[in-house]
Amino acid sequence: MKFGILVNEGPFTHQASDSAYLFAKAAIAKGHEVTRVFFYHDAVNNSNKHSAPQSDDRNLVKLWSELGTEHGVDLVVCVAAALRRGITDDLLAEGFNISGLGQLIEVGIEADRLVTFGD
Amino acid sequence: MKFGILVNEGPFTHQASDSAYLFAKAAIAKGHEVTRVFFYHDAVNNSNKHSAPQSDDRNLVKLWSELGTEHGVDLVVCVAAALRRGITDDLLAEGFNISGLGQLIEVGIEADRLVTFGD
Amino acid sequence: MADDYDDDDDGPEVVKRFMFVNRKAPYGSIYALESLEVVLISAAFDQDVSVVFMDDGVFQIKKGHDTDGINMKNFSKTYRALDGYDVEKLYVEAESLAARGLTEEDLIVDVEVLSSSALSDLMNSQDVVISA
Amino acid sequence: MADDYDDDDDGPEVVKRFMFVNRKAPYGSIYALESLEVVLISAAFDQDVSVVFMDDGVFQIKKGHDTDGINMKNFSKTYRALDGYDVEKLYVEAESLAARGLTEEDLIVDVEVLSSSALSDLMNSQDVVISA
Amino acid sequence: MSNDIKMLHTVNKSPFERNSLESCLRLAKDGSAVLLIEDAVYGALLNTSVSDQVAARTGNLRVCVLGADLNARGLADKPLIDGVEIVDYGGFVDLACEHDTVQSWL
Amino acid sequence: MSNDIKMLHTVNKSPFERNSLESCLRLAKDGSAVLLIEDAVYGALLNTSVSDQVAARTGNLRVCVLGADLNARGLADKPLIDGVEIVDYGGFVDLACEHDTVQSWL
Repeated sequence: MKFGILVNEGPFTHQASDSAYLFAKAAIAKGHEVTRVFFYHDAVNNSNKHSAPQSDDRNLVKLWSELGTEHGVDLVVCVAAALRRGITDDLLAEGFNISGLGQLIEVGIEADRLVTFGD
Repeated sequence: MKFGILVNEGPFTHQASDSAYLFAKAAIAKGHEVTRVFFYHDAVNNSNKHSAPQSDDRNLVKLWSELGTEHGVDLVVCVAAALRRGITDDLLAEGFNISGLGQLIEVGIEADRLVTFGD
Repeated sequence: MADDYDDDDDGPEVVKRFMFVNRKAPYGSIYALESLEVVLISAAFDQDVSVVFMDDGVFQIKKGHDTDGINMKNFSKTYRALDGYDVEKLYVEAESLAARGLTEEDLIVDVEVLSSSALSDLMNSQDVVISA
Repeated sequence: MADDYDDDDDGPEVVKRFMFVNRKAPYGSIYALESLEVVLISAAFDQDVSVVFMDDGVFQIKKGHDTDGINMKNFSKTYRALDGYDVEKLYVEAESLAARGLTEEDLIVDVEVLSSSALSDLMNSQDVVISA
Repeated sequence: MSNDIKMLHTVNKSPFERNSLESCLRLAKDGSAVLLIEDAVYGALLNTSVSDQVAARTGNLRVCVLGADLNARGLADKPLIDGVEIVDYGGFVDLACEHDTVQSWL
Repeated sequence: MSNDIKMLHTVNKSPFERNSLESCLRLAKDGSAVLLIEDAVYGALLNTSVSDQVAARTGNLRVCVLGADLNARGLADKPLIDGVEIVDYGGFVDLACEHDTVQSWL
């Protein structure tokens, strides 16, 4: 089955990004495909490569990057939300790309299921 | 009277930063002093100089910078919260500085009132 | 960066039933505004779009917003522009209105007011539900 | 960047009554963890510190957290370390516990359980109240 | 208590969505002030499912609401609970000065 | 309705703090599934002020709770409402597959 995932919150502040990541991993482990994760609202902050949590804490930016590159998941950061919040191309961690809101509707159309994680 | 202000949320996503800014401006207009604004949790994102909201929207990062430089308000971004969220010295808009949580307790001790704005 | 709007011609051919559920008050957080931006974009994809206002979401379409005093953009007129984007199916939950002391007269756009039960039926006919 | 901890010697001489009010559940959001970090720092300033757990904040000190399955740091043991920082005044609102089906036995630290009314009196004797 | 101080409580969340106004009203001591800002201004409206809860305390609390937030939400034409005062940002600052401690119910 | 599909509803907020579980239970149609994750897992507990509200729907809704979030919050030793199923992340994925549409109550 093809999954699309919508994440609405930044890393750390809310559990949404953690839950979305664990859901994506579990789906892939079961043989499903996660075609795209769309980062909207504060979730654009998930792409900030300078994020440096304490060494005994999880690093969500890195985890998303790895998921994206290892499993071909398209990690899309919404351009309008990113502009407002100061997330520029220079800040993007590996695997993330900035694109338009149309990418969210598109994955809603093309995926079998769209699952949202937010606050 | 001396005010300290604690802001807990980033710009745009929650109204907290707007309310804190308007409160600070009103306090200064009434002849009070705002000694320090402490940016904790996601509020560290208020300092990101790349924030580029639409032209007909307010630019909170710029508004805080101006308030800081024009009225000598100390704009402190919490170092621990900033590290987690990828806010580095390179990203800081004018007037902001990164420092420790002790600066929050200190303003709580030294100010006549500490007012918190959050989610 | 890609263009914010896709051309109609490039869109996939499938038509799905998309429902956008608005449950949050405006201005206190950005969800109302940014969710409206998604609805507008969806119009370019020729899908079957419904927009629901329930719980505090009904306050998004309260008449008479005046944001001068809080230094924020008043986006409430954009709801009236939805019609021009062929987004015509706007629904409000009756129970949410009543609990908040509001009636249809208070709303800036024409909507269909549904009971919880009728709204529940409508939700159960959608392919994609997006809420924030 | 300044050091995260200030030396006691540099601190101001005033002693104020600081109350930290925790009303949010742990893990679902970061407020519990980052608020605990503020409490720990406050200990370095020799102030009169109280910590209150009420509403969903009482879940912060529920025994038996095991975060392996959600890939997050389990910080609940840090509440037990507060004592070593001379943060000894921990209060819980009785009404909050009862509504959540919890008793003192469920808590990882020793606390004083207060009625809403007694807690209200305590709040009204503070110089600074910090909540998140 | 002998060392009682005067408190200003601020609430910024909708009482239809969250429990913060309810908790504030439970803990706020007679003689304190409560200021409704941001999405909490909905708590000042008459004829809603939470009006009675607020009206029950207006006798022994000073309940204020921020006019800028009321207007933003299009509530200027709506009747408010008896005894609720509208203040502007300057009034918010004055309230903070007049009370010894400000507690925010987030 | 003739074109009825099967829905999975997810809720992630504490029912003591917010109204999202209440709204979900009001709108979820008989035969749907509700999955409690993150801070919503508190809604699965027996003997709380919201237990009855949830228990009233377990007869006609499939109510599940994410075990990882229960354990994180130290609730492994607490009795759950009768009929509530514990699932793991794989079970969450299965639920999403078995239902046609997933709605998140945020």
